[in-house]
Amino acid sequence: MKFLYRKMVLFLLLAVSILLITSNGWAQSKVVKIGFIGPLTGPNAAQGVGARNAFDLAIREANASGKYPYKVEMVALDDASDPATGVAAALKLVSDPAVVAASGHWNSPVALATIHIFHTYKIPFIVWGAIHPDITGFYKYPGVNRVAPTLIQENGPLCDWVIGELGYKNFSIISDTSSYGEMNLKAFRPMAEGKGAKILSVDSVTVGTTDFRPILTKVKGLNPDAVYFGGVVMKGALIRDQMEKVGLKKLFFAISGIKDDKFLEVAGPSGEGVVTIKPGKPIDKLEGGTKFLKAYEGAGYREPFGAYGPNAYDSAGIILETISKTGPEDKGAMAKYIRGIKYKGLMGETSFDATGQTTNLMVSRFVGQGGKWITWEESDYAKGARKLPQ
Amino acid sequence: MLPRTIGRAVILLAVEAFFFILFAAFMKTYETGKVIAFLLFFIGLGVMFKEWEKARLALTGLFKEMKILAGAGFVAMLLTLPFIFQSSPYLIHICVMAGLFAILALGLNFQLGSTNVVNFATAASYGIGAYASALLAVHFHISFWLGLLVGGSLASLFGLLLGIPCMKTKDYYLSLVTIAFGLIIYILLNNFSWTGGPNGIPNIPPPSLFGHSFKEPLSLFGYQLPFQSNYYYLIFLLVGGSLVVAHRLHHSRVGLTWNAIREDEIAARCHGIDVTWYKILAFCIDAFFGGVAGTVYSHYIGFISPENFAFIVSVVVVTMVILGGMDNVFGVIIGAILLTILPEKFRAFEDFRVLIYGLIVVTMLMFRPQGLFPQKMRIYKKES
Amino acid sequence: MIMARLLETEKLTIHFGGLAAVNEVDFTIDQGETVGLIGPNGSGKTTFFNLLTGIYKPTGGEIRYCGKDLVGLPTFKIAKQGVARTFQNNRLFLNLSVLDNVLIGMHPQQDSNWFDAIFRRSYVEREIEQGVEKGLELLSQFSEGLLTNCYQRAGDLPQADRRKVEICRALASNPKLLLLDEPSAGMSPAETEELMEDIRKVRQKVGEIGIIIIEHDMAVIRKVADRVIVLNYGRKIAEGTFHEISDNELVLEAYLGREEKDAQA
Amino acid sequence: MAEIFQQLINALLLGCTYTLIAIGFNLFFGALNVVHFSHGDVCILGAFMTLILYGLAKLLGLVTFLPGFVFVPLLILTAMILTGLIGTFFERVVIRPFRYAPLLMVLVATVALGMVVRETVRLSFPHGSNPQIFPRILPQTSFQLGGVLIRLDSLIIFGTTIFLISMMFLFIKRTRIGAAIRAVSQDTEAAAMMGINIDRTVAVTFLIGSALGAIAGILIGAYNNIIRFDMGLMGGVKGFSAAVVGGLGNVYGAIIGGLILGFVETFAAAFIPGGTPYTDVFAFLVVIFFLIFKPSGILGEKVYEKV
Repeated sequence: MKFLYRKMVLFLLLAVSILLITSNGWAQSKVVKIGFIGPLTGPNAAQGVGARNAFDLAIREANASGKYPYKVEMVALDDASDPATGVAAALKLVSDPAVVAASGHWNSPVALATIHIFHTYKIPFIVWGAIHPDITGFYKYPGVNRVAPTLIQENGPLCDWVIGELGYKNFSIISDTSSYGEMNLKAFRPMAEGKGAKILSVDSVTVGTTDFRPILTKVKGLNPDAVYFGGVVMKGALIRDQMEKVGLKKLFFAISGIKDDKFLEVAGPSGEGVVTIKPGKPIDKLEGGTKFLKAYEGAGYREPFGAYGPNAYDSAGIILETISKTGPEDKGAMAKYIRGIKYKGLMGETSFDATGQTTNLMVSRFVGQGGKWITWEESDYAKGARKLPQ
Repeated sequence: MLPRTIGRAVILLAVEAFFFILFAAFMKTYETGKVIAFLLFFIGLGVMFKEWEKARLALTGLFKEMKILAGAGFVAMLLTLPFIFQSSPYLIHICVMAGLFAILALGLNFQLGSTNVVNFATAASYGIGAYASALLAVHFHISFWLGLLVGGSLASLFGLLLGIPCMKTKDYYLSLVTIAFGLIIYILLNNFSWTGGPNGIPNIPPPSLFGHSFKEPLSLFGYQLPFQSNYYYLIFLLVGGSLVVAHRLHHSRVGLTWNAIREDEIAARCHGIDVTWYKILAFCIDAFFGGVAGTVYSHYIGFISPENFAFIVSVVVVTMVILGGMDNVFGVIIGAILLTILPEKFRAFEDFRVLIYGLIVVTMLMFRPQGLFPQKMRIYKKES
Repeated sequence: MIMARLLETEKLTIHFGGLAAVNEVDFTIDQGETVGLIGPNGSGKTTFFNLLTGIYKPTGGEIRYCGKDLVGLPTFKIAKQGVARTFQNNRLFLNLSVLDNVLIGMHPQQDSNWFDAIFRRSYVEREIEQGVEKGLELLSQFSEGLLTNCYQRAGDLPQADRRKVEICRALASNPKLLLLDEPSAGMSPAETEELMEDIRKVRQKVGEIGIIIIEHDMAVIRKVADRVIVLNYGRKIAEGTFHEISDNELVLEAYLGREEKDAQA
Repeated sequence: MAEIFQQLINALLLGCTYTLIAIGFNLFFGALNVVHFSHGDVCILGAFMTLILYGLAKLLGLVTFLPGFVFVPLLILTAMILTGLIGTFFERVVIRPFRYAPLLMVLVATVALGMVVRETVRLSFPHGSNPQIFPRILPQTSFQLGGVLIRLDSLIIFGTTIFLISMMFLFIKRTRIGAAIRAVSQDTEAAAMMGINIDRTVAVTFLIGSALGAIAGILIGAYNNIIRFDMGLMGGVKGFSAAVVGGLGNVYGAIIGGLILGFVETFAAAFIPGGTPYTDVFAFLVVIFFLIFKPSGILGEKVYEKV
């Protein structure tokens, strides 16, 4: 009896699965797919998910506008900040004949691993977040463009500001051993020294370190004017906080990697007077910025769009404009169109140089004040009501 | 007699073809629901195979009788895979990755399965092979084929280095050493400037053979196959080679000796076995396999960075060995293939991947420590 | 007939912390001789074996085997020189087959390495073939049952068979000196009887082999041992033939204590 | 000179956390001859438990209702007990089934368990991959002492560690159950024959070890202001390393081992030029050195294999 029962269950199982396998899925209408890759899981998920939402928003708006004779769909894939996973994701995109273009990556190592695939399969690709100079500057692939400025493009204005205008001269550098930190160190050091600054010490900290007191205590002994940090939000906030704790009351500055509300949240009161820059204008000062904010809110995403949301939004916009002009079939024409585009988007006018790098280099200056990032020009510090640490 | 044999051969090939088509169809399935249906179907088949004794005996008898034909048919079908997946380089990529991990898992099996040495430094040897051959290729234009040997040998050398503390340590201590070693290699790769630090090494040239670059699509019998097919056939050969090596080692004095160490180290020593040397040997061979896999990976992707060789890779390979069946060469390969394909099929659940690996290991160890395919006793044929 | 001296210890001592588990023991065994090693529990018999096989390093004294010094040599090298042993609570390779267990015993005489295993297949196959042949022959000497079940998992065997396999495994290396640690433990009288028969068979077959046997069963000792050595608290307290020993007062004293304990249990 | 003192304080505090984790490893090893590779993750779980409890308390208004010196100890104590229970649960479910199995099994199983714990934490917190902000539960004031900056929270951390470790020693030395723990760690079989309930003793050991580990996690959180789901991996490896350096199974050894590791790391970062990225490498090299030349650790006894 038991045996019969088991056999029946088995038979049922087989029958159901055969039925499911052979069933033809859902009816499909003509769709054009645009790929998105980013760190949707893992340590950088906040950046990736925010960017994906913004990307999705652009596509939703395009579908709602009714300008396209087909449905545009986003295929969002995860690279988990891992090159191997990223490569698989990229291959998955190029294997899908409906995917006509893609945008991706926050992590430079992942982008460096995948752009070859998009190049080989001639899928137009726009990098929305990764900032390694080589992605465009070295490979110069005709189909690969980037809407984010490289590190070098960010460090220049920062040096001008902190050394030239604010007059700090003696620096200690702390960077993390991520690709981002490493590249920052390489870009900042010669730039600062070229402007007459002195580098007193350079320390790299491994990813995952949380206790920086030994390094900061050492730095304190060297008595620099300011600490330059090459890295991103969390570690920056921890270092800033622990600077206070070891009594190192000096200026702390970094490029856009730390320009996130989370930084001020973690750093707490020590976030006061931290100086940074960010490409583009602040969102609420942009043309269409308020519209974007409202639309984003209206779309009901759970997560904030983060620092790179506008980049992703504009990448989607560029791709959408391209397929409306060239059609989704001819990839070569698409790539050519993107390279020559003058796109008026959220971040201002974006166009690309011969290597595919954005020429939109406007940066804004920010300072931490009262738990918020305030543009330098509007801050109490510029007005003289508060003083940066000397 | 002859017609009967032909009939049986046809049945055998038909059975193989059925499973092969099933596999190909499974690979081409993307919707999560269908993937699950497929899996249910496979499980159902497995259970049926176990319950329905008559069919099982008939089938196993058939395969035993025509071993060579079965093997040849299997190989021939695998060789046609790139043609079936011609339009989808992604699927071929998955197969290549499955092959790479199969090599890693086969290597680790010498330690984890045969010798009972828990090595959490697979990622280190994988990375050393990858970095060694990549650096040689980028800076000195050493060809991939030489790099394959150098990468493997250098990884082996590091295996030896890792084996030295193992002379003094065992069990927990040894595992601690391997974990520490893996982390050290990761940190060093991340910090040395000549390894490119966290930026890794870009532009690793693809291998070429008789003037045919592996970056170019492969033309076979008038078909244009995506460039991944080059690597598919390469990895097919390498996995085949590794399998032969693993099988031969298992069925030799060396494999038997490793098993003796696994079962009882003291008794092994009392029977004249130089435990330290055999453990180091296992380390070296494992590292060689890892180095070879690393070399292929670096030239295949063209870019490597330390992230590829983090601790989690080691744990994943351990999971493969445990799931497949410790000390069972074929089981280990199946474990590797399963754990490479399934995460790709369930990309929607990517976030849960590591958690699921962990759960697989814990539950397997608790309820089926011998793995999906337990090792069988060695049977020696005796002419009598 | 004068047989050559096989093994000799002089003032062999080991301390665990403050305790001398084996204390200045002088011991000799000649080729072809069977020596019984007896003494109450904890008197250092197994520790003595562990010293001979190099598992423990002695804190003092000497071990000479065929004229060579064994102290400080690693266990596997000692084993390679022809010292084989069995264990008190038998240490078979439980997840391997009976035949594999015996094959591992032949490890010291075989010489194929990893290179041969991969590239010189015919050599390895011949080696295995010879090993299997010899192993089966050994097993058949002990019992037909083991021969037919030679592919059975060793862990599935009953206790008595495990002992036999362990002795087979030890003999597979063609030892010159065989150390048997309580071979009859856990056996019924009938099985013990059978075992003694087996040991005698081994003696007849390989004449010049020396055997040291630890036993609690005096019947076994009386039947197989040419000479008996008694240990108590790590010291040798008596030596002689079984009859000499059984009259020795020190020995009786040592054993009476034990008998009292037995009575309580 | 002041800098060296400042670095000494840094090293001491780092050493404290390692010690607290290492004590767990030693207790478990003593009781079961087992290395609980996921212990580091259990420790960090303690910190996350505090985070959750703090959130709950905030919801209930307890944070403002109770004065800080009552609320914070209460919070930590609850988190300790809960983490201790979780540790005991892990012992019951994952470690006990392998008591008579080969070492390899429990080793791999606990490594995998660590992975499960980490991932569960990551998945159950919003943005779990990112570091979570740990509430500032300790006073943030500081004072100068001869050029050395001393913070009140560091003092509290140091004091708590010393207090807890001495309490644990008292417990093991003076109580009945402590005697049972010592007996079991000496010889499990003999202890069982003397009528000691092995299962219960082991459970208590895991309770104590995990609770102390929770303190380590909380201290890490309070010290750094953040906690991250994967801190347990490194924390566990370092804690185990500290236990090995001090002598596995010897509870006093944990203190020495923890301090050695803390000092090596701090001073490598502070005084070796360009050494900052390599602090972990130095720490591991010390461990490997000990494993090769003194495998039993500083206070461990040489173990004779039972044959």
